[in-house]
Amino acid sequence: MNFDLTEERQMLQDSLRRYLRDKYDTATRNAILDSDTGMSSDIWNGLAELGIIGALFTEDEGGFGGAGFDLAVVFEELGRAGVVEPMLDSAVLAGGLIADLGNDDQKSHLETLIGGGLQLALAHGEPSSRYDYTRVDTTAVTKGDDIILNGRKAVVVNAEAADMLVVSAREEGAVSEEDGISLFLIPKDRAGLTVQGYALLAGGRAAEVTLDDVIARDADRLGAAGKGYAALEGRIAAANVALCAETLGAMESAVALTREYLMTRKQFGRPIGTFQALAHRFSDLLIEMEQSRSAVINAAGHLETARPEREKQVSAAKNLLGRAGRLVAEEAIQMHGGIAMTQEYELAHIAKRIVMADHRFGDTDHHLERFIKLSAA
Amino acid sequence: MNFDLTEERQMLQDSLRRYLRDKYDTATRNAILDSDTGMSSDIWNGLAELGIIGALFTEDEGGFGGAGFDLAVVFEELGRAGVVEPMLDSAVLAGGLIADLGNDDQKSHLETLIGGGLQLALAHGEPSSRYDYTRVDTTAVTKGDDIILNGRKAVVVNAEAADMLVVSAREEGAVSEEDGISLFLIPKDRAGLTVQGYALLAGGRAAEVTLDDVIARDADRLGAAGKGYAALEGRIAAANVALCAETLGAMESAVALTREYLMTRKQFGRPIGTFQALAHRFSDLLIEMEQSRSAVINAAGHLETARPEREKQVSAAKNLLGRAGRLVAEEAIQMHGGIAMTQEYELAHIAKRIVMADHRFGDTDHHLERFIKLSAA
Amino acid sequence: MDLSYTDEENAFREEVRAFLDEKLPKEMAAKVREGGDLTKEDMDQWHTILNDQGWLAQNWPKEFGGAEWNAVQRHIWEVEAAAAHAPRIVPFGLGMLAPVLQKFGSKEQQDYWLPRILTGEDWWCQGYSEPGAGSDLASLKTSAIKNDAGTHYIVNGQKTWTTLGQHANMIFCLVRTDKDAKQQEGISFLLIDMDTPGVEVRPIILLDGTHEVNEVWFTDVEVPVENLVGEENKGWTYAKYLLTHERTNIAGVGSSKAGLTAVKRIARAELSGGRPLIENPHFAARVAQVEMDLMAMSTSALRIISKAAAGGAPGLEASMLKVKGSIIRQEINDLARRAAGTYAMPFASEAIEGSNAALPDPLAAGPVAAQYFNNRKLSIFGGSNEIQRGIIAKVTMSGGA
Amino acid sequence: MDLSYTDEENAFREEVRAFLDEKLPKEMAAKVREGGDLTKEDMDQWHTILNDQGWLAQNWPKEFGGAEWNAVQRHIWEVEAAAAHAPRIVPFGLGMLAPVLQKFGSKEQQDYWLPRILTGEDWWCQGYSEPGAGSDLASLKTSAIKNDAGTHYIVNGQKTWTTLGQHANMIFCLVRTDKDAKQQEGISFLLIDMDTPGVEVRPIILLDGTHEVNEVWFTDVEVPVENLVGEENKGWTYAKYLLTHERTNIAGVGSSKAGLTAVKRIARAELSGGRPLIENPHFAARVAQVEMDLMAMSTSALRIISKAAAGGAPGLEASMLKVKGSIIRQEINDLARRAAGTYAMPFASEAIEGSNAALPDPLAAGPVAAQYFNNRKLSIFGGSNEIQRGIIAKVTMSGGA
Repeated sequence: MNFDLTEERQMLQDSLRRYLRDKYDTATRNAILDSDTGMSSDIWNGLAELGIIGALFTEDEGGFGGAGFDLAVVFEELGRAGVVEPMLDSAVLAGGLIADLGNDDQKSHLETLIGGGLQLALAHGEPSSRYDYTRVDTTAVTKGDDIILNGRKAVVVNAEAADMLVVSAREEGAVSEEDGISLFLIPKDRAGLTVQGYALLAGGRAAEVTLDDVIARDADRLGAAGKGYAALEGRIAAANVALCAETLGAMESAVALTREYLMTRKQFGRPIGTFQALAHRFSDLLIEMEQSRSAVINAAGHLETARPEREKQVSAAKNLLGRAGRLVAEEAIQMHGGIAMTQEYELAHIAKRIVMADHRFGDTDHHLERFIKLSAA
Repeated sequence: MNFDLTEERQMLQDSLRRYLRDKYDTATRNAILDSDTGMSSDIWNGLAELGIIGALFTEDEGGFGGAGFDLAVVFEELGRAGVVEPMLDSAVLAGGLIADLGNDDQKSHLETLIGGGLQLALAHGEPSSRYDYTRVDTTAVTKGDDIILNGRKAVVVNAEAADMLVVSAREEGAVSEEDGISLFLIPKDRAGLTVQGYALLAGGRAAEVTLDDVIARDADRLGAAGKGYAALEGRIAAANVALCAETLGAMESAVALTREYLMTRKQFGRPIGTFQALAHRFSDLLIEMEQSRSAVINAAGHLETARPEREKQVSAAKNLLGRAGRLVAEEAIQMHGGIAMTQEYELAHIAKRIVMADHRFGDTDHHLERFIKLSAA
Repeated sequence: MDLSYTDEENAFREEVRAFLDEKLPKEMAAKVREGGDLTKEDMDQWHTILNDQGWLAQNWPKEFGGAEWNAVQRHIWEVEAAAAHAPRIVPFGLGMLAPVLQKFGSKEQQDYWLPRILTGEDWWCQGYSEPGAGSDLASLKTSAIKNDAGTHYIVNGQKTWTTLGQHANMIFCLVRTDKDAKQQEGISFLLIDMDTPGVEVRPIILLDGTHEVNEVWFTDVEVPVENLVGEENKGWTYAKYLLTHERTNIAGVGSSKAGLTAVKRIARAELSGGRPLIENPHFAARVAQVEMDLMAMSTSALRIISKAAAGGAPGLEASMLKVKGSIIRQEINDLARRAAGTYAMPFASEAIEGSNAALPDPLAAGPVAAQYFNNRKLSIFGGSNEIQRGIIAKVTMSGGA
Repeated sequence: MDLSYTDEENAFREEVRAFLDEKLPKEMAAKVREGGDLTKEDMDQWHTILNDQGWLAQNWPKEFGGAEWNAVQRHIWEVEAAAAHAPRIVPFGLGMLAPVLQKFGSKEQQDYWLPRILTGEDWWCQGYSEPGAGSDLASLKTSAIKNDAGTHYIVNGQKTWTTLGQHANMIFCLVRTDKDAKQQEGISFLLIDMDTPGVEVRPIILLDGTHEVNEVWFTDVEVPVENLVGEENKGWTYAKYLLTHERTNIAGVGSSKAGLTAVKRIARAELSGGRPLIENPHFAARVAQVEMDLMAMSTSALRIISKAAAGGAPGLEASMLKVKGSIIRQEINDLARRAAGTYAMPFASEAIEGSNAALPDPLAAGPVAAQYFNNRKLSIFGGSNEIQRGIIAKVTMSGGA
């Protein structure tokens, strides 16, 4: 048993924290939020140069990390600074699927990605799938050499900026079967693919992606036909570890801001943190922070284990972070009072990151239900 | 709209409160708890003389009340004083069923009951029925003039003291059907009926009742064969209103004791109630008291309405009182500290009454589920 | 004890329903239901419709042109208007300034200002809070010093959290007229024309991207002494009158009921595992629990209202309702956000370039996540829940209850 | 980062399991599992078995005959022993007095008292709390005044909440030896033979009917000066040493894991609507939530333990674990009570006449409701959760974290 970071990860954490402290202050980030792309290519390139994208891939894949704890270290820092650049979508999800399933041609994109020269997105969820990742209504029908894709993908984060999309489609099977789901790597300018973009509440942008007789070829498929689900589930697990770590980082910032505020802001001549009601509630936040940190460690540490245990730990973490995150976000706002209601104050964005993480890849209740099922199995 | 008590009910409340204040202090009650009958016949007779049992029956039934608000007024006071005498079992449940279904002979017992001369019990729940009141495994098989009862009844409150039992048994239908359940009024000394008694954590006594070829006659049946369920459900609804009101009364006592303690007990030279953390938590208890009072009013006020609305309001109240009661009981103990952990302190018994009410006629979750079903219907 | 409305009350409810059905513009109701931002014109239009009916000034005495509804009538209105998705009546002139003028203003002030509120000629906003003062109004710093001629006050300072101040032409303020007096004393109640030189309104964008509140800055603003309400240095009394007056609607029962209806509608449309989300036991449990809480709170509100209608003053109970009411409304906002699932993420804000395009909203849920964040204010503004809890404990432990 | 045990740790765990499997008497384990009351003889027997194995004094240095386990080993023991339903080791002599004697006692005291703890010759209890002092030990009043000859202290006063004092022949006490000193000063640490005239033990019956704690009264009790530990008036230092020492087990992970297993067992046996209760989504949700909390807390405990094993002193984290640990255990107690349904109601108590007959317990759940009430103590005794929260906030806001 050992809960210390390796020297490499410690260095990664230090350099990323330093970089974001220097380059990503509230004003800079709020300007990014207000921009029409919702992200900064300077920051993206800066992160790539720092090796952050590489840290999310194994050596075999061209990186120098890729384990659960690498994701946890990187995303905790991204979360702490409220980073909105699409690291999760380009690297962990779409990049990860290429690494898992791609042929040599497809894998050649990874080097560009790790260098900062490629944006990707995963077009998987659909308007009526909510958090059920087996539910794929989008169809892939083979006609001769063509594979014709039709369907609609919902809230595809980073679709506008992406050069290529990883698109899921059903080649066979009923709507909620695992078998029959294929993944395709499609350039965004492919005919029949349209992208209708919009901003997201917690920063960044997403789009509704429509596939209208989009023609793919065998060479566009990632992995074997109809066999995409296992990799998809694995990468969604990784995305959830990353999201949990990001949320943990954001919660740390929320708690640090609150601590600062409680110690500085005075009423009746005393710092408000000396008032017992707030002090005790604040201590409850610290307790839930410890719980959250442990949950992230558990999930990250089991990301490389077999599916049932991995999924159980991931669902436990996402549920716990969902509960603790809501508590921390709401209490941090409440203890701040009015100031936390204003857009320009750092906590406003941080609180949105925390709460809105619950809307990606399964919310608190979804993972509660999943944990129950996995425990009964 | 009018939220004032009628003059009659105000008088009932005043006289009952005065009687219990004079006759039912902590030492007296704790002696009753330790006694081998778990109840006091002096108190029982005193309550009867005061007209408390009569207040639970309509004029037609020989009483002078019987509405939801009558039950609420009486049981709130009983709860406030932590009364353990079996008013619920003898009067509301068994007595109520006799009033609903009995023939003239059977109804003649009501006068004795109201006068204090009769103890009754409802033997309905079974070892595997939990809170599902349609689940009756006990059988009633007709052979000639005999109706032969076999089965086992679980945790029959007041069975030892009871002169007669209202026993449910299935004459036909599957185990969880409403149809087919009959009720019988059986003297306790009937052959084949055995009673194995024990004390209850929150006071009073109950028993496991075994029916081993108990022979009943048509004249023992309450109402029509197989048609007992509707009345049973109605009386369980009344029992739940009574339990909720009793719990509300007990919660009031818990809050009053806590208030007194917070104002009296000093630490660092100040009453502990002036410390903000406790003060704010105490105010949350007061808020939940208001909620609980309103829930009892809602349920009591709908006891005479049609079944779906009645049951929905009853389930809402039982669920809310279950949640608020647990909060109040636990917080009252916590704010008191060690003293509340001792048997001889009033709060110990009061807290047990509050929490253990959740184990009769459906707990918080049972009524949550029921409310969901009734709302969807 | 009787939980039903009287025949008169039922008749009144029918009248309200018929009015809303007939007179509330359908597009306006749709905008409210979908969580769209109402323009000043929308609000003015709704006020005019209500004023034509004689229902704009619901709590004003008849002598001032009000409807003089009792607490039960106002409650019925609140619930029905929320259910019909009517805009809320903007309260600053009608509900907040007017009672003060009616009780403490001069005849001239009443005659001049009150009719202008009804016609919409004046749009009022409230200048109480100041930066750094939080819920502690007594520590305010904005100063008003009489000029040598004694004709004007010269006002300097800053107000904040001024709701809808961007639409207002008038502001009623608490200002400090005596610096040497103790905290609550030395405060006066002043009416200020916002077109006076030296008044500046700066927007505050809230965390959900909306422009709802403002800062108002005063630099050497000249205010005629006629605009003082009541006596100099007695403003705190008038402000307190307002804070204790008119708190029957504090629980927001109508809004919560309408919100819960919306949650159920969304959860029937949204699928989870191929079935309507509302059938999911965990989601259903959350809905049921808040519904049961709301059923109880509605009755609590009615109990206070019936006390108020009988002349009792809601004190502690109002604080309790404020706390529980905000918890319930915020929980409902949370449920709406959860129910919308992935589609809670999109966001339209004036602040973000190109974000005004139509958002995907297959559930017709509206901006549920933005509303969730916006309504965090319910437990902060207007006397935070911490302030209310302190009041409840203090009053209870000093002898009440 | 590595979440798995090392090979040595795994080997140790196997050794512990084998020992428990072989040496823990089956009837004793059954009694613990069913929540029965252990007699003094039971506890003595278990201590003897452990002492024969050399595992009784787990945290003592080897020089005193201890096992000198590190924090990880102690954690493994705790979890395995709880899972096997072993009785808890009575901590007063072994875990509380002994470390003080080992650090501050004289050679004579160590040589005399420590072996007697191992053999069970002495049964110790703790005399810290006093009526009215609550968690505030510094305000204690029991006095110890040296007689003129200087041979004895004369002790007068009262201790309370003395756990298992009815079995003890010895008590270690904090007593006030200087009345004029400021609160924490003037306190001494004294060992008192309970057979001395003037010592009286009175039972306190707890709300669940158990006799677990006592009052201990001292009237002119003569205690030889040799029984003073360390220096006079330095007792507070020794007591604090104890409070900060040995807090790795504070979370009760082992007990909670065993408790959760029991809840699941009961919920598989109990039917709800004809199906096992554990399949009910609402009950399953409660179980899952506390299980996920416990999974996280186990890792928190291991993180502290691994810090402690590396020589770090658990400070704040121990307070956090104490609070969360008690919340989780109490929630598990609540679930057990809920699961048992109607059969949670029966009650056996020595205090009630004729209530010692066997209770109906078709689920083999044991006295779940009584345990629920009994364990309310977890958040009260040993530094209440309010005290812990105060410490956490104070330390964090004065610079740490």
